[in-house]
Amino acid sequence: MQKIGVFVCHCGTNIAATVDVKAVAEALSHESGVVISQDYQYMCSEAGQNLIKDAIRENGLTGVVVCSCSPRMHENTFRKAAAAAGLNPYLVEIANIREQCSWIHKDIATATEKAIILGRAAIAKVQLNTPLTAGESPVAKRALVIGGGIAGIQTALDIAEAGFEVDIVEKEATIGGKMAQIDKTFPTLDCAACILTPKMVEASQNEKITIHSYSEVSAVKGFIGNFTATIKKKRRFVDETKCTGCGACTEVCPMQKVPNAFNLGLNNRGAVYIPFAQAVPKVATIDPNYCLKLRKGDVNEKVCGKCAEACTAGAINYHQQDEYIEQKYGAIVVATGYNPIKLDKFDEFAYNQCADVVTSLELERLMNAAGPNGGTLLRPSDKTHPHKIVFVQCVGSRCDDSKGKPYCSKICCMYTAKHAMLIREKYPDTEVYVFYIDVRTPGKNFDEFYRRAVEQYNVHYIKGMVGKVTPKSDGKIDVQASDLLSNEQLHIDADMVVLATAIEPDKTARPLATMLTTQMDTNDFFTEAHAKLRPVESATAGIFLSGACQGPKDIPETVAQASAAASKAIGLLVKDSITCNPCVAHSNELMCNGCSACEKVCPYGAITYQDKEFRTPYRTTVMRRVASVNPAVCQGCGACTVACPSGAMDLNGFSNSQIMAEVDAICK
Amino acid sequence: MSNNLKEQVIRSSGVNVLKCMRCGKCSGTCPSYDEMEYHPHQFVYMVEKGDIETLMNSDSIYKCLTCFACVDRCPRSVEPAKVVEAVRLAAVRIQGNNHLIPDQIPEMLDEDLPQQAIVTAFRKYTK
Amino acid sequence: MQVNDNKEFQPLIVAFCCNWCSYAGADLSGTNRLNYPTNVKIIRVPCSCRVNPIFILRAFQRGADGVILCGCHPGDCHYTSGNYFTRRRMTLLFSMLDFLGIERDRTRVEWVSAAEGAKFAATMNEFTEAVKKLGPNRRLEDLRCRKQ
Amino acid sequence: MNTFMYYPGCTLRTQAKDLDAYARSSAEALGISLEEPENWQCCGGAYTTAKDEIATKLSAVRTLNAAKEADKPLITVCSACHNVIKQTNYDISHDEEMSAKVNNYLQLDEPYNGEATVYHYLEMLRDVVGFDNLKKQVVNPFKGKKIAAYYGCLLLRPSKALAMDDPENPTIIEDFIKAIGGTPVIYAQRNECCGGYITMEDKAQASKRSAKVMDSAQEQGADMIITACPLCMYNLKKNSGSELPVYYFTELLAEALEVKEADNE
Repeated sequence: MQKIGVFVCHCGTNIAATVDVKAVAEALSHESGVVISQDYQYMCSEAGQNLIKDAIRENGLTGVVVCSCSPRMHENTFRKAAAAAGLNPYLVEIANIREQCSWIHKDIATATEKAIILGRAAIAKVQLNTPLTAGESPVAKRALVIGGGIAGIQTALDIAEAGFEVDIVEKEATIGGKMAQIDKTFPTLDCAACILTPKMVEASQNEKITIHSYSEVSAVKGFIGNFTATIKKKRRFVDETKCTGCGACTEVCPMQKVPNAFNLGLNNRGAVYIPFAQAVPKVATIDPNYCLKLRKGDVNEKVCGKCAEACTAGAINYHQQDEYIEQKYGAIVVATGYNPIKLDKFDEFAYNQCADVVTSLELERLMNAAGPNGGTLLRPSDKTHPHKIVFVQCVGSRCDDSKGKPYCSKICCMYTAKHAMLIREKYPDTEVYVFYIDVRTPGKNFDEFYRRAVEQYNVHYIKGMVGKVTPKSDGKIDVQASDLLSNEQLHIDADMVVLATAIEPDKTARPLATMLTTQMDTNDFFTEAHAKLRPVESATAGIFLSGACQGPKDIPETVAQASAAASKAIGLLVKDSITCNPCVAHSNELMCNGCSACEKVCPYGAITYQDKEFRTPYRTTVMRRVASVNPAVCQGCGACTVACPSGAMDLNGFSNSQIMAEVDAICK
Repeated sequence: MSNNLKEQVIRSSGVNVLKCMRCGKCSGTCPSYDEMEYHPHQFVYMVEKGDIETLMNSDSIYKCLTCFACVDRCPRSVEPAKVVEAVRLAAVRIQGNNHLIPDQIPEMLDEDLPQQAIVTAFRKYTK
Repeated sequence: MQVNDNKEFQPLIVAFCCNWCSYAGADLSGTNRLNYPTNVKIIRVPCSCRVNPIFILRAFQRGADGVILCGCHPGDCHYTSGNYFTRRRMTLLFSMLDFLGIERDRTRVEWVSAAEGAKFAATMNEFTEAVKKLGPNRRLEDLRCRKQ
Repeated sequence: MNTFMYYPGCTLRTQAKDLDAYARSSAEALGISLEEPENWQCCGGAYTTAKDEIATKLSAVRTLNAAKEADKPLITVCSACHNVIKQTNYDISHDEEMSAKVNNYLQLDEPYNGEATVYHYLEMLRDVVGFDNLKKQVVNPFKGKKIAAYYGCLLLRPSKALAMDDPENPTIIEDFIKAIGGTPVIYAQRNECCGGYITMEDKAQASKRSAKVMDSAQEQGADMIITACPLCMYNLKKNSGSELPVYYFTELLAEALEVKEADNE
């Protein structure tokens, strides 16, 4: 005989305001098998959990139903409470009467009625629950970090510090990411390279860290603790182990007309290049799209070959092929970062028409001592010193979906204040205007920083938006904008215009999310497991999120999140084994006819067949081919259960009879 | 009264004025800005406040060129020109409130004036 | 059938939601307080491919007026390929229901991601309205199962 | 031979006869046959965006329906007609309520819901004839001529409905100029309004606007400016105070194809 306890949570007023919780508890107390039905203000609180534990012990409950918030929220809490009181944790079911009832309905009568039905469904299901025991699976003691910007570097350093092996996979020729391109950082104005490059060196020298630069993750299989990733090391036509980074090859390369990607195309580099002086690894790479020899198609032809002649280390290898490495990992950290959006939809700002209209990241390079102008701010068009600069905020941010990104890119207000300040500091004869919609500066010392730009550096902040940018024949740029506070339309004769361009996740993030079976939001930012309580974990176990791949972030936030992701990964890697999900498929051998339908749909290869001896009713034995599921590999999707023509496959925790019982309870 | 007018303007324009984030880009791009007493962003805001009559009595409604620069450039697709048009219609639909009458035409004519200008002006200024 | 004071027909709708995308999407529409009718009752399944066509027939047999099945967007399945199975299976089931003369609008498959709370609510509102228009499911309901 | 429905519009029958005549003679030379719908009416000159304005949309729908019934794409030359007809077509296929009301008025044999395809003459040159192909047929190229394309507002916006070219960085007229052998001049005001019908209300404003356009083109060294709109032509010529010559694009086309004199006696 079943003895079921029902516990209805008020969740303060979150549930109790729209659902009559007393009535729910009362109604459910009459369901068959229910021996106790109670309500309480906060079931998830210690007192609430004790209520459940006591009820289990006192009434010898065989099943527990908690009517509360989503099981995604507190299913584990209540399972643990049940286990503590000696009840198998898988004999607990949750009826979601908050997210899927009280929060979406307004009428108390109908909401209460629905809550009762959801409770009934959970009771019907729990009656068929069976005690389950979770198995264990080993954890590979190695982490994979995808992306080698400041987020990936910090995560890798922290994991290595804890004593675990880490591999960084970076798609560019060097690690460092966007921070390496930035000139100064807010709100302290210290030099980005000065604080980043020591970390890059530290990462390269740490014996626990392996850096795969110019590489991509091409496949990921497996599950938490037991991932297998394939890393494609793209051919760079240079033997990394031989190259000393002397740069002799870059000097002799006759093809010097390649847009320098590191400087965002603001100047040119050779076909063989080292992205920047402090690159890690400091190894040359040949761009096959520009290299005179490789472009030909046949490397044996006698063309150029100057770099190979110049290389005393013999590192140049025109015959190099892509290399694939397979490695096992216990945890994966995603740190794929961001990019400024393309400005093709914003030609009213003349970005594509006028060289002196630049993005903020381009301005970083223009002002950087290692940039195209050696740190002197000059107009890209005629290399003259600009005397009037206009900044436009929110370009592509806070837009309708058809125009741009719906979110605030978060970092632009601060870096624009930084740019304005740096320019006024270095070139006091330059006037700086900033057009803003709102100035958003939440953060420690952030608003003070922006106020300094206004009060100390006399930057002209104008509330309004630029409507049209017109390059003129005299080299000036007419900026037509509205000044909302003085209610007038302005025309500013500027020398340069800087667009605070919205940022978006890197393009590689979407296919990576598919590969890792993690979720993304509609803007292609990775979704965290819980917006508040689990900000650095993805909903897929064993995959962690670091930096701007999860949402726009500045450097301090990125570093904080990178370390948080590392600590979560370390928490996993220190375990020798992890508890598996016991809600896996199993085959009833007496019913199985060995048809292989289940094996064909299993995405994990968890199903194998064996020949087994069975006794027949005629006192003879027969050999039959039957399916068996490897519980450590099965992830519990249930595809096989539906494919099975004889109904032999079933899924623990979501069995055919359990789901059918829920259907019946709802439809009654 | 003004509530009815607001409803009418919103329905007739098909614009959701609440989408506006008050950036002022419409007014920043408007070629008729200097001729207008109330500017595109003010149209949107004043319609939201329900202050329609002020707009109806202003000459600004006859200054909009319907060039759709504000419509295309608005970051939030608010479409201010459609609001201006709805307010203008509310004004000229009032009996005897036509902004242009046929008797005025002969003195405006010159030998090159295209018919298109006359047709368009009638469509914009009269009912 | 639900008790209702005004006599408007209130359909009973069963929604199967996969744990990773659609159930989370449903939670999100709750977190954002986006309303949809109480007619919709959600059953959580690990993946949309766990839904056996029999479950849907069972719901109709027991008096459901509409059944909707929600999963991750194609390509985004937590289990890599489960929703592709769903799509094929449901195509088959729906053509069978079609053959039986069951209105096409009583059943539906929708892809709702964990980020699409608004889409979930909008889908449920729209689906409930569509089923309301069709009226009660009489053809598949087994009257012997009806609780008096 | 490609046959299209051709809608001239009111002004092409009166003040802008040139625009029409050159369009016809050039089309013939390019192997395009233009067929005028019977009893067409003036489009109204300006599209009324208001949802509760149904009557003002009817004449455009009649024209569109004629194209639908003839099962031929509809071609317009005048920018204003083009704007009105394309916006009408867009709205009627996207706004059910409007479509219901319009059809209720018109009581056509079969309701019209945006089935017709509308091309601007320039789109026809780009998408049907092809600029490469046009280039081959040019007899009399505009070698060395610096020509400024003037789009104005009506050809490009609202871009959602017009969908002719990138509204901020259009290339269609520039490509046309290249095809007839000229050198296109890019200038900032090419997609800003000339003042349009405001010439009836406020001459000073029209002057200001059109002068701005002309100055911008002249600043970039244009020898001439071309347009597709009679009202732009009027404003730029009469109100701008500039001496820069303004032509219809069809005139240059006819000249390039050497069919100018034949049809324009």
